[in-house]
Amino acid sequence: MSEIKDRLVNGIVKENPTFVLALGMCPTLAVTTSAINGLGMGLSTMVVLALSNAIISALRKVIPDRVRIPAFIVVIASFVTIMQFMLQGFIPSLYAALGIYIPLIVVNCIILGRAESYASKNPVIPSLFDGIGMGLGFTVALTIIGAVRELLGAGEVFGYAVMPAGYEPIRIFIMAPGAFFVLAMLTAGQNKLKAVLGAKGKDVSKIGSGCSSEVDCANCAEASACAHKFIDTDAVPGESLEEGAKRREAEREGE
Amino acid sequence: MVKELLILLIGSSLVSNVVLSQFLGLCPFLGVSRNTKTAAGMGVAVIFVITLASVVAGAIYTYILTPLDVTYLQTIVFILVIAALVQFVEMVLKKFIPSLYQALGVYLPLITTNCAVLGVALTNVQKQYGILTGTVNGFATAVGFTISIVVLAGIREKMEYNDIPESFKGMPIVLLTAGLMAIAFCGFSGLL
Amino acid sequence: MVTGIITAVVLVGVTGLIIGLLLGVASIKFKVEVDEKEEAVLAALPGNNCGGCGYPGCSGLAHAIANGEAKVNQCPVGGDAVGTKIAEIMGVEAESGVRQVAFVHCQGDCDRTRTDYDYSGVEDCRMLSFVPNGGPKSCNYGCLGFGSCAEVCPFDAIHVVNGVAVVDKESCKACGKCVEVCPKHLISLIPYDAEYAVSCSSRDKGPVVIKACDVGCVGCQMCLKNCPSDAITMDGLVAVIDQEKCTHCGTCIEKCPKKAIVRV
Amino acid sequence: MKDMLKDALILFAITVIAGLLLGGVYQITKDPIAAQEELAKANACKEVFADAAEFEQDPAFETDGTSSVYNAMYPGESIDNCQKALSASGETLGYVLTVTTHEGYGGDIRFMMGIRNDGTLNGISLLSISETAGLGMQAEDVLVPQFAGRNVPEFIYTKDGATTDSEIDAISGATITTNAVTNGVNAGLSYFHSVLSSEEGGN
Repeated sequence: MSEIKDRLVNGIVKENPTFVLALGMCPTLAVTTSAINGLGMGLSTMVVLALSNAIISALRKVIPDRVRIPAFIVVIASFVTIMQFMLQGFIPSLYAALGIYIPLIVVNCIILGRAESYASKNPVIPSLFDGIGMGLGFTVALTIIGAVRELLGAGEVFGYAVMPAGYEPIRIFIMAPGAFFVLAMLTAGQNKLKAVLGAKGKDVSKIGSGCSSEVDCANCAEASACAHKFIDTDAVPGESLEEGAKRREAEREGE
Repeated sequence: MVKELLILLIGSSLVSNVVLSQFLGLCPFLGVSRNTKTAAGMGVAVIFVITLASVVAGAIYTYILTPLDVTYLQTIVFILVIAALVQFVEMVLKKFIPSLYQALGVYLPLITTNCAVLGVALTNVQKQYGILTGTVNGFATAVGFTISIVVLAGIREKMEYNDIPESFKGMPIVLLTAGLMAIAFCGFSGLL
Repeated sequence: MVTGIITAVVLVGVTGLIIGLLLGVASIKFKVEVDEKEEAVLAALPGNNCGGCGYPGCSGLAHAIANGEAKVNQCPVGGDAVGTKIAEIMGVEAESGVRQVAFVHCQGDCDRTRTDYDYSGVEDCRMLSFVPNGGPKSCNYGCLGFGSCAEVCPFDAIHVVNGVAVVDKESCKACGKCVEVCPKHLISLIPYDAEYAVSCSSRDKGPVVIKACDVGCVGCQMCLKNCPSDAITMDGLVAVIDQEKCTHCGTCIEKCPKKAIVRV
Repeated sequence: MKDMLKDALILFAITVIAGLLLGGVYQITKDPIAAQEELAKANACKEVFADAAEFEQDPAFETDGTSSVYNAMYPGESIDNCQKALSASGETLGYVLTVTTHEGYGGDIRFMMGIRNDGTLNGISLLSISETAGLGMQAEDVLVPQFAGRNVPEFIYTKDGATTDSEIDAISGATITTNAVTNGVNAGLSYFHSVLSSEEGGN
């Protein structure tokens, strides 16, 4: 039970994919024109993330390490497509609002990243809750960003006018440039927090460990997380996902 | 026909720029824009991959998915085929044209599972473009990506010398720059 | 309904099979022999990815060395130790490289130089090319003292002391980053065992130099005339010591009226 | 090599299961999706033709609703479908057209428009739109009401306050969306006047 709670807290607070790790930026920017869109995208991603994490974890002794990325993609893409049918059939308004970004959940690096770094070497239940926790963290982040943009850009939150009538909405915030500005402020706040916490001697290694500090793939130690070789030609044929993941971990520690 | 394709070319590369107005392909846009040389390399690789992906996805959609009435499988089939194809091309390049591989190879794994590639393939289908129109759209989109990443890299090179507030160093200032570029690109909407 | 499902199964299944088989086979068919030497060289390199060798990171250098395009001791950080190791891997004799260090050709600190005006702006040497006279210092060739070199140094080997950059000879790995970044081109690499160097880069005429700085080379050629081994030449109005010819006799340092030649 | 074959077969198995699942779910959700679309269409029909009792496919519209009719004057728009609006007694009250305009800022905009026999535009109802939130997306609130109940051969949009019946106030900051919707409506009207009203013998 404590493990479940731990995974949830981890995903929502400690390793929040957007605020802390700075992962999965494309949907973060694209769909957060309003709080409700952010919420919808976040929840859709959460469902896919949790289910694919669970399935991949259940199959971690079966999936061959060599073809793990295609296998992940098949699992994720299946859930996304199923999700798409469900939305289309039962919540058409949300389906219309999220549009092309639903199929693009497939290439959201959070999902592939969690499959690779967590689900591939942990049991089903923790993986499921890791997915739910990460998904909730993502949802919270998207909703907050969406709410801020909607508030500034339209004077509303969740479609309800909250600003006084005299408020002239800053339209740019719900347009494309506004997304960049809001995220810039967010990451600047993150850097500030990192500096303040760091000065107090707290562990800040997780903050911005995704991409936020350096922004340079060429010199990024984590680049392997983004650069996927579709078929991992370096992997040992016949090895299962779990064995491969453990071997890579051991190699990393060996360095 | 030529006129329409030309309009599409301008529309997809400048007016609705893939990065600055559609937010696709942000990771390489932010991550590989430290200097103009690598940015240009990335841009060429993206043009190559997206154009190829548009042709292949268009062909699959027209000749396989539509006749079999299974267009709903587009997401899964597109991503698998595109990713496999990119890696296949990468292997072939490495074996037979090492010089080209040297130039593009390092960027290819970064774009295999990139959302811009899948995004373009899906947009082509959604807008019911044929193979030719889809390919032109893909090419134009990728050119738009290249333009914006090279411009951003140029700005970032100059920014190296500037005095940036501590908290804004790194990602925030790059995002602000991208935001200002997005505003500038809004100006292109008057073109069409 | 059933045919619909079967079509889906066959299509997705075949895609999967093609990917698994085709790419599996292709990965064997198109296998490119990875140069084992290259990997061994990469392992021997320090791995700072500083770029001091002129290649993009250590892997770039490893590739170049394995292909014979770069010298085995090209890594400035690893020095001779790494050079020897790589030479072993490559099976060649390591020509012992001369260890080099960076040297700042200016000693115009706050006490010895004068300024034309007060500057309060961006504290980065590279920005100063935009301000009048290339900076507040009266000498237009001297160290600006804002430490762009210190900022780029990956080894904490160069610092601004009293308004002028000073190299810590022991920590310096001669990666050349400061040489590249200095907008006044004041820094160059000299042999570690060099003893004397001209610590001035001013191309101004004597009177101008004297006005601006107490220790500037005025181009009097006293050193050149007295050097027993012809190791000193004039580059315009600045004396330059050819370290290969220098016999470390110390005549120049005695003869220089402005104390512009220093012991390194 | 043997291991590689095994890897490929496992991947094959996974894809087969995925295909099975997808095919199955598709078959199950096909009907709700179709029903949902029908419902949306029916609602939209009702919205633009509230007094009609039922709607029936116009037999004269040569295509079956899958292909489109283009008009040389409006190359960026297509008429996708045409339905007759019938009164309770089976009389033709007017037509409901499904129009897609390809000139939107964020892609195609699809809407339905109801036209009475005398050429009065009953109203339009947006089916799908993906314009910029806060700008083009205001079409629903700003543009849609303006078209209702007007009888003009063609609309034009203006940025400085509509004065005549044929003028439409543009959404400020979203001229492209305004232009797209206005052109779409005009294409529909033009189809009505050139094809449908003559079909009825000019009434």
